[in-house]
Amino acid sequence: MSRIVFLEDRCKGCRLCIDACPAGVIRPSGRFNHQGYEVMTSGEGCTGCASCAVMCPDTAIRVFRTARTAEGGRA
Amino acid sequence: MNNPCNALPEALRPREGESLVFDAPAAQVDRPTHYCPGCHHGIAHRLVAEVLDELDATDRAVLVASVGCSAFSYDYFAVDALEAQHGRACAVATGVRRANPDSVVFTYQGDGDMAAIGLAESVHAANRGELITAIFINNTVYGMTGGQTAPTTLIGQITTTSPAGRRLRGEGGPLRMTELMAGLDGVAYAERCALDSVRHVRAAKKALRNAFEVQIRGLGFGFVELLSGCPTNWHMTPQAANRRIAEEMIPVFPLGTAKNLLDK
Amino acid sequence: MTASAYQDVIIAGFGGQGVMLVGNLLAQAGMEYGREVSFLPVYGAEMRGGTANCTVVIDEEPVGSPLVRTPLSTIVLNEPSLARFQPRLAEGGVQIVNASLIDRALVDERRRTVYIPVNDMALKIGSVKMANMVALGAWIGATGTLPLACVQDALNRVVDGRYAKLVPANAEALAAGYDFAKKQTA
Amino acid sequence: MSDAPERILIKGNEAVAFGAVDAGCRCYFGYPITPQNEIPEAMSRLLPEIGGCYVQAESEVGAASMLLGACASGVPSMTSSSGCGISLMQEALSYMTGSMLPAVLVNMARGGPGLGDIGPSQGDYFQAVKGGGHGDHRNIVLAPATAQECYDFMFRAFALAFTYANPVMVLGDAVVGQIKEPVRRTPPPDALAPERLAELAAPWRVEGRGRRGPGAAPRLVKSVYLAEGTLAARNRQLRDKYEAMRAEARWIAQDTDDADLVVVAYGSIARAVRSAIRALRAQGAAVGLFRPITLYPFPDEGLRALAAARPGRRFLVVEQNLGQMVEDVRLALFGPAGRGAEVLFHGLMPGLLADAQTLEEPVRLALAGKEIRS
Repeated sequence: MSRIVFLEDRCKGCRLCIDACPAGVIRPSGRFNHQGYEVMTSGEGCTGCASCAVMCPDTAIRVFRTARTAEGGRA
Repeated sequence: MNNPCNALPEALRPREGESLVFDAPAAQVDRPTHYCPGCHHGIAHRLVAEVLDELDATDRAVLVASVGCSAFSYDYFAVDALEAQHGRACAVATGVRRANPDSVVFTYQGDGDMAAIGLAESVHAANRGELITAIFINNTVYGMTGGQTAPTTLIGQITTTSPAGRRLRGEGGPLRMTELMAGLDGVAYAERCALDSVRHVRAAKKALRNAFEVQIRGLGFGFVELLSGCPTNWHMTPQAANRRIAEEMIPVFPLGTAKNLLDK
Repeated sequence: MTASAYQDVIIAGFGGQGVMLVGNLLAQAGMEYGREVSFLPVYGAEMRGGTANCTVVIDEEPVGSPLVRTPLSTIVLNEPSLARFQPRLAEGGVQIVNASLIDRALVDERRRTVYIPVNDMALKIGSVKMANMVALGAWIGATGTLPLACVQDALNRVVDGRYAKLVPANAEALAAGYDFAKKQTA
Repeated sequence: MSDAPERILIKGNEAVAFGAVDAGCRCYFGYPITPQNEIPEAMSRLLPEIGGCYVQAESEVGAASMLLGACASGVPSMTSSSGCGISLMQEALSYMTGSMLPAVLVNMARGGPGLGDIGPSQGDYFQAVKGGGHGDHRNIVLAPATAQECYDFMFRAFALAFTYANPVMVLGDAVVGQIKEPVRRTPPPDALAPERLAELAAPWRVEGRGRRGPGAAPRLVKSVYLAEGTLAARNRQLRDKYEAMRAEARWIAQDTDDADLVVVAYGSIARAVRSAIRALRAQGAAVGLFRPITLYPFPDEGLRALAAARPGRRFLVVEQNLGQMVEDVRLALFGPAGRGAEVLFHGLMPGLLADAQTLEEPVRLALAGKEIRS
């Protein structure tokens, strides 16, 4: 599966990524970065569409896409 | 230019079978911004940086910064930059571009800066067809000074200086800069975009690219208005701010290309 | 410097009488003659009352004040200019007065005056527009500050190239004024 | 005739334009205002011929802002205006000083305050010398009196602006701008070659970082310093620069050796004073002229030397204003390094034309130590 990585020290907890994610896999983590912002976390089901990263005002998300070997195939 | 990715720890590098499909552009400086959570300046900065890289213009770009929340925009662009007085960015950019015709010059201005105190400088630079690109952030308030009425404030919108809601008579209506710019002969590209959704952000990037291309191809003044959120001064969450853009701003400030000489 | 090397003149008339052109011509000729010169057109309050005027100073050393309160000479082409500058003329100074437009009764008889019908003379030569040249010619004849030929030659630098064909007529106008003054003072 | 180049008869304003272009100026930004319109008119012809740029701005605010941008690019550039137009430029002027930019501004001053008139005036002395904008900005001020100096001082203005990375103002007036005089179009000895100006700007100009080679760090030209202590450091840097500029003070002293009275005057008024002094000396009066060429830095040392050389010597300041430079004369003579001297003042009203004869009487009164009524 594809995955996203949060640069947690850049995250300001605005949650725009949550609204942006068509797969609905992003949610608040309950953890705080050193600035006191609640950072996000990503669950299973990321498609690597990068919508979250496109909407992130802080360029705090990196997106890694896994090449699909077969339709529906997942690692 | 160093790709910030190279500095990332092991966990942030692509693994076997993965490709990095979203990374920070080289023209963007790898540092936290001073903007509030959910503020759209960060998105706009990144889009501009991506376009500069894609057009191979970063090395000859000069940013003319403005006054307002984005006064320190130069901290986030890895390009030569200078400071302009409040509202004068388009005039300063005129001087830079005329003195150094090989450069790619852009201004980055808010609605108070460009549409109020700097309206004359902006309109006349555009009318002269100066080969510069102006990026105009419309969030309907003065952000840095605390949410006062801007030329773009909506009718009925409550601000710190229009406590009863902005009234047309005496306080004026929301100034539509894109339409104004599109009406000028010197303008080669004018489009209004919004930064409230993935689809709109992707469209905004295309518009920014076009607005730089008209400069590089010598066609005239490039202008992009970006409807943006100011959750802090709108007193709402970033998510609610995005909804406000869609529901309240876009009906008043219609999106779309108002002028495009690229295909002619 | 010798006292005689210094000369100044105020040239005044209606706007359109070519006051600035002859002032310019005189300064150009003075410069080409190797003198220090200044030409100052006068603006603002001084333009009220229907007169335009300029001051030309010619000297052997760099010009100090480009303005003079009591000029050593004047060229007055209309009545308001006479009223304004006749009282200011320095003692012993000379004034060139346009007889075509100014009543003789207004001329102070104690002043050294060349009373010359410059409009009429210019018309005879070909155009009333050259009245200013006739007047400057008379000034050259009366003061002897510069050789006539030097001023005539300077026309080639002062008159716009488009009007080069008018140079001979203007030179003739200068000469006519010069001769008139010479005869009168002879 | 000598080998010197031919003299041409041109206005002070035209001499400014020729001087600027010959000194290397390649961008001009301006807005029409009397009595300096011959400058933009000449520039609009001259600059395009040599690949330079002329822009008629939407206002003096716009013009000065364009100047800021061109100066930040390290290209010799200028603007010109008068009175109220210069007031509108004060914002950019302060920014350019704060950003350490080599701007050249010409003020062919007109009468004020307000819209005033279009005649000569020295009422802009304070604005030029003390700074009309905000913050501790100081600008070198040169005061030409002749058309030839209008030409020559443009070279000096660009040389000083680039040497100190600081704005320089050339302060004339309606007489200096409108007077037509012979001018030799040849660079004065203190000119810097345009290549030298470019060298001086090379370390700081914005140009697109790629011009400095691959991987060059971005540059920033700015005047804002918010972090604690940074504005203090910037102002210390400016103070040291202003101190260094003091070496650029220039003046002309004429007929002062035997003078019981030294008349202090600058610009067009100094010309009228010089003629008055010539006439008075012919009558045996012991009077001389001290003419500041730089109004900032003010030539304190020259004045003090005159006062020290002949104790009891009087000074008469003649200006076309209500008394502005006289304060600097008094500061020079009564300040920490001065030992004092009698300083009198005669003010010519803006809106009147100053001739030599009118000035003889006040000078005579000052010589006799009598009261002068302006």
